[in-house]
Amino acid sequence: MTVTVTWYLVLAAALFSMGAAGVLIRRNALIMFMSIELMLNSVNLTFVAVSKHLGLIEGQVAALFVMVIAAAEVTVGLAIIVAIFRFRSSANVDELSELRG
Amino acid sequence: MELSDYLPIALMTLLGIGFAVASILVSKLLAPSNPTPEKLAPYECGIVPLQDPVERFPVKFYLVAMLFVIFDVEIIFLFVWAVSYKEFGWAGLGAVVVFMLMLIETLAYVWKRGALEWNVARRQRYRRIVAEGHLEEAA
Amino acid sequence: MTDFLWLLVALPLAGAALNLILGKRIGEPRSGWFGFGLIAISFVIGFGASLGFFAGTSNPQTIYLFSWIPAVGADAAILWDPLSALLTMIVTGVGALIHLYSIGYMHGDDRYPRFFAFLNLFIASMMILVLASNFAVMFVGWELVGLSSYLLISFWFTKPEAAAAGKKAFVVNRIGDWGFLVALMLIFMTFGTFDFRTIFENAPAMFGVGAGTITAITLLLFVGAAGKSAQIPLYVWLPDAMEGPTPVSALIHAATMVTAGVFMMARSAVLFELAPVSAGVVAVVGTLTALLAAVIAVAQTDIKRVLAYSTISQLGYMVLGIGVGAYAAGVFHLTTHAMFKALLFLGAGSVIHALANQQDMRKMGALRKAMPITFITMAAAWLAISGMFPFSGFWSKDEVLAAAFARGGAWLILYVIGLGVALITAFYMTRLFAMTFLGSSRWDEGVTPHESPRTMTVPLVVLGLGTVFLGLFNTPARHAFEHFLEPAFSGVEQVEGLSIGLISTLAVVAVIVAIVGIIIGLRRYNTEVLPDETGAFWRRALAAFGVDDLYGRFLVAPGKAVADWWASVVDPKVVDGAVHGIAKGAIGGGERARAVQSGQVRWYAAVVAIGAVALVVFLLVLGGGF
Amino acid sequence: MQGGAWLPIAFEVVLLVGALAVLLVAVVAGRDRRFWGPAAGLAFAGAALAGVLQWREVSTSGAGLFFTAQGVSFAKSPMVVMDGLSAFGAIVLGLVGFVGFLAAWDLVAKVGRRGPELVSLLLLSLAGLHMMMATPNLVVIFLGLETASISFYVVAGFLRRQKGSAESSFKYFLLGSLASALFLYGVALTFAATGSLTLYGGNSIRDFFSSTIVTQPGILLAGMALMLVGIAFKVSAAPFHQWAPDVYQGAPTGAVGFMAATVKIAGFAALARIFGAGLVSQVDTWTPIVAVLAAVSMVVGTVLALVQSDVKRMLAYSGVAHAGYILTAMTAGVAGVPAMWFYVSTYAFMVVGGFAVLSTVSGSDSSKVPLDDLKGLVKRSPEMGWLMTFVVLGMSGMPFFAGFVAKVFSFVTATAVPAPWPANDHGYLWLVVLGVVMSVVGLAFYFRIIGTMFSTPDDQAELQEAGLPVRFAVIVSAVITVAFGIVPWPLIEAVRDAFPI
Repeated sequence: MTVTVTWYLVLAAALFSMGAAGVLIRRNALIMFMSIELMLNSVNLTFVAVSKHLGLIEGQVAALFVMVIAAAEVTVGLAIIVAIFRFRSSANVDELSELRG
Repeated sequence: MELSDYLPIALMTLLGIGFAVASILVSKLLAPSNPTPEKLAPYECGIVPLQDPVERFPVKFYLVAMLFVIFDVEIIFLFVWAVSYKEFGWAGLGAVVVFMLMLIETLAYVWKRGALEWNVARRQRYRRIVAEGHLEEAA
Repeated sequence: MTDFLWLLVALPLAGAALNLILGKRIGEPRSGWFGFGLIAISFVIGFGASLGFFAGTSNPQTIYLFSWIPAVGADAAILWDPLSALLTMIVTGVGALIHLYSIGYMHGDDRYPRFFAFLNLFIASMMILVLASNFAVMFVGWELVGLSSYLLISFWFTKPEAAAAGKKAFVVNRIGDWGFLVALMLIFMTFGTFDFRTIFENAPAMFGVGAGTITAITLLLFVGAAGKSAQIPLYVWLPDAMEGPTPVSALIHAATMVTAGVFMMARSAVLFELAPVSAGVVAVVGTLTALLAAVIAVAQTDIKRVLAYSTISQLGYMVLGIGVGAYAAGVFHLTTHAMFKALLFLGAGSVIHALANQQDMRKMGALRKAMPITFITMAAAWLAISGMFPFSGFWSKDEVLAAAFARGGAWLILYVIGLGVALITAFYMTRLFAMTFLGSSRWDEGVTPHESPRTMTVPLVVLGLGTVFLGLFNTPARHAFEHFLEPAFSGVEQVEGLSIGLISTLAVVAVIVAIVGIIIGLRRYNTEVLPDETGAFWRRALAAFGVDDLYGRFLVAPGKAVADWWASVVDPKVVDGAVHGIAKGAIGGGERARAVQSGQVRWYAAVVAIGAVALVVFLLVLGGGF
Repeated sequence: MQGGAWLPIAFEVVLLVGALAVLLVAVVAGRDRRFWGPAAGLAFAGAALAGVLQWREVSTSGAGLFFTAQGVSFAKSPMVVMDGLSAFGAIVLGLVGFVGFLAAWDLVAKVGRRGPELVSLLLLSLAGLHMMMATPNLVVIFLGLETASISFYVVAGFLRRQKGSAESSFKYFLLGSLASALFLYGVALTFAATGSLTLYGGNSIRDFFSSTIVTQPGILLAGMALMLVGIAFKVSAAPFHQWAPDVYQGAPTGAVGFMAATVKIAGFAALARIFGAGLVSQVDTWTPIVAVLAAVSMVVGTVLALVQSDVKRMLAYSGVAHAGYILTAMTAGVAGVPAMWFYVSTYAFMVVGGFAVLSTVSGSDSSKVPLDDLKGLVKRSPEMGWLMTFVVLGMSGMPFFAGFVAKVFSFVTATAVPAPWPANDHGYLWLVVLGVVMSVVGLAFYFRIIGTMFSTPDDQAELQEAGLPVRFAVIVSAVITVAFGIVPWPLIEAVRDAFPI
């Protein structure tokens, strides 16, 4: 049985939901951030799979752009996370609820 | 299902894993090991740590890592351009130059703002001493 | 001549406005003369315009002024026909005389200009009511008349009784107005317009005799009329209205306003013709009112209250006339009554004025020599109202009774009651006349009665002449009055068919009844010592058979209770409760929702995720994805 | 690329050059903001000018699609479109950006050495935002979205010493990137379903809809939904609004006005572009969702705003409510674009004005503005007090203010087009009724603000004299709020042809 594009899409969807679950479940800011990166990469997978399937090039280019964006997000995200946790030792996100109501 | 085109990848992974496992095995087999409690205890006067130390690494490392990531991603786009620069022609070259210029310009700004100085504190202390030194000599 | 008719409304209104605004500066006598002048001019205009009708040359016309509510067919237009001309002349004529009279009577009152402003306002509103060419404008006049009567009754608002009487008059009138309003709605529903001409033209075509809607309309109109013309059960306000100054009682509660109800029914004669049932009700109520009022009047001690009940009783006659179908006779009695009742009131006023505001007849007596002019004019009015032969009262009352007799059958009972009332009327009027002018003087010490000043006696004399000679207009032989009114009641065939012989016998019977009444009265009251009136009947009649406190207990008290309950319980709890409830609800919702905003990033992420899933599912379902 | 071809991307180019110039000048001439400040101002003004030029070009020669990479057989999908929507958006963004930059000037001064970074971030974010609305390619929209968002994450966290600012930037970052990931996944699914990334041009999504009958639309619908989630998050429509109050409160007050206003402009423009123009044939499926989002936003925004004690959070929630009102206009599909533009452009100025006043009242680097700071503002500084009153009245939708005209315009549009889902022929009447009720309920907290301003001040700290640029910004926004309230016709005419292709 050949590997059709839907397999890839299903895999990407699985990865995406795993990433989303990661964001919701894990407490540590870094882990949450990593799961978001996971979600972005799963989207990359979708792009590439569909592009390969349809024989178009847009998907590949899109994947490239998404990678750049992910990189930018990494730099900024880590900077912010470092800035946050200069105030307290642990990287636990739940302590971070001073602004509410 | 033609597996042939996946052969090289399979070989590569095998080689990698084999290398790592081999080195650990060899060191475990050949090295003498008679562990005694004192040996496992922390070095002479150290106290027993409650939990593994939180590696606190100075921010500097983080800064350099970030810059590396940015310029690494920049290279990706250069690969794209490098592959088909003939077809892009001068327009393509213009675009890439502008792209490079922007990044270089931000590098300049970051450099000017002192992100690349390594051990800033020590050098300032050194400069201050020298300045006072002069003062003493001058005095 | 008819294009100045709009002045009939404009002049009194202008007078009212000016007196109100510039009253203080115009000062006492001048504002009175100013008010009188305007009404006199209006009378001249009205009289001039109706000359055509006397000669029978001009026919009724509608003068269009401006369109008020076109959708409802209610435009401000004057319907000038003999009926409205007659009423105009009565209102402005008697009104002018009463203005003249009040100049003297209200002397020294510190709200002098205000009094004349209200009087002018009343004349203006009466004019609107009379000249209206459709029910809507008539209703405007109707309400304004109610308002001005309220203002004038409680003119001396510093007196608590006057204020209470004003309120009572207004409320009872409002009840009547309710009936009138519902009738208007019914009319609009059935005819689609308020305009008299269209209604009266196609009413007979649309409905057969005795049709349900017409009966309903006419009954409700009668409720309105009963409120305004003080018939059972809405007559209780008129005796209390005597709290107002006497000229007010004369003008409003004798001559004009109370007759508005009769005028309205006469105006919609076509409708009453189509509804014999309601005509019967009207006649019966009229007669009963006449009887009840006459009996009460017999035992009253206050001169003005006697006259008030006498008015109610005479109004009963007019209503009987309308009910019987003799509209012309009813209106004729209205005219003569306006004359002699105004005279009686003004006479009583000058008597009260002379005896330093003494209204109790037991403190009067032997004023014949002291006030000769008042004596003579009051005598004329007394004989007229009792129905003595040459005077106007006799002709008009006899007309009505004759019409009742002519209808035969069950109407005869009404004729007999009518005759009985005539007897009682003659008796109590003689009682009044004797106690005031004849017998011994029972004045308080230091009171020396003297004739009133000329401004008051001149109107008395004029009215006296009218009382005497007006009757001759419409003797059974010449029927001039009916011909005069003929065009107004063209759609309605008059009650006829009585031979001269029968009419003269009825006339003789009426005169005999009057004489008997007068003799009993004179014999009983023309004595040195007043007969005792402490019997059970006298006490109860004096208290108007307790009808007033009956209303008080069963209607007013529960009404107040409901109002208090509403104000103390429902209003704060329900209305305010609802408003505060909404506010608290919104803020409560806010407080609870605030908890959702926990500040926890992971919770926000969860909400975003849940939202995303919900949106996807919603879109899939909607787009038919599955 | 020929000379004339620069116009479509002139807006972005000017801003980019401006940003780089600011950094260069800062590097060369040192910290003094007298040098690079005017350069930034010039860049903003230049951008607005570019917008005007584009508008003139579009209104004369009609909208056009442009391929940036000429002469390459690269997929023929156009990257930039210049039409009514993008030109009008450019003007509004340029002006709001300029006024927002002036309002943020005190903050730039306070931040000292890092001033040039803040200014270049603002410039770059504006460029990103316009890119979002000026391109038919979904990935480029994502690119613009990300450029702006990332720069705003940093701006939100600019006050390093204040915990609130750091927390708000973290929250904004985490949730923002989550929402962007969702949006991107939506783009990917749409790509999978339709086989193309561009809305118009060669084998675009619109051609796809016109050509094929979508038999199994599962993926496409999911894609559309996720894209809607991404945009709803950006314009802070409920239930994706939860980031807004915390971020607005934590972020430095001077910059919040700029952030809030510009993001909403670009967000709604992108919504109009993608859904209004691109997926026009699916209008019966996505308008009900927009209606639901609108309803929830109105209710949540108004009710929560009632119970706030911090003015910034109040304005944040009112932003959520206003997002609801604007979405009501969008329920009419592409026909709702003029009403949306009128509402968004006037509301943007109000937001900038409002936050500018707050920054003068409690310092442009403050992260919390309790209601008492405003106590007796009218007495303490009549100018600021009265201008704030006009702005808040505008927001509350009082007649004779722009807010009222905007609300009426959008409510009328919402009912003009027959609604598919709750199937009634005069549009989303239930939504409009809810909207009216909520605006009335909303009056309570607007007048609470005005009330405190007019009450007698107890011992509030003496107001430091606001800088000229900030005062100018507040005056401009107040004038616009009142002017377009009394004489709305010129804007209504202009907005009429601010349509996407």
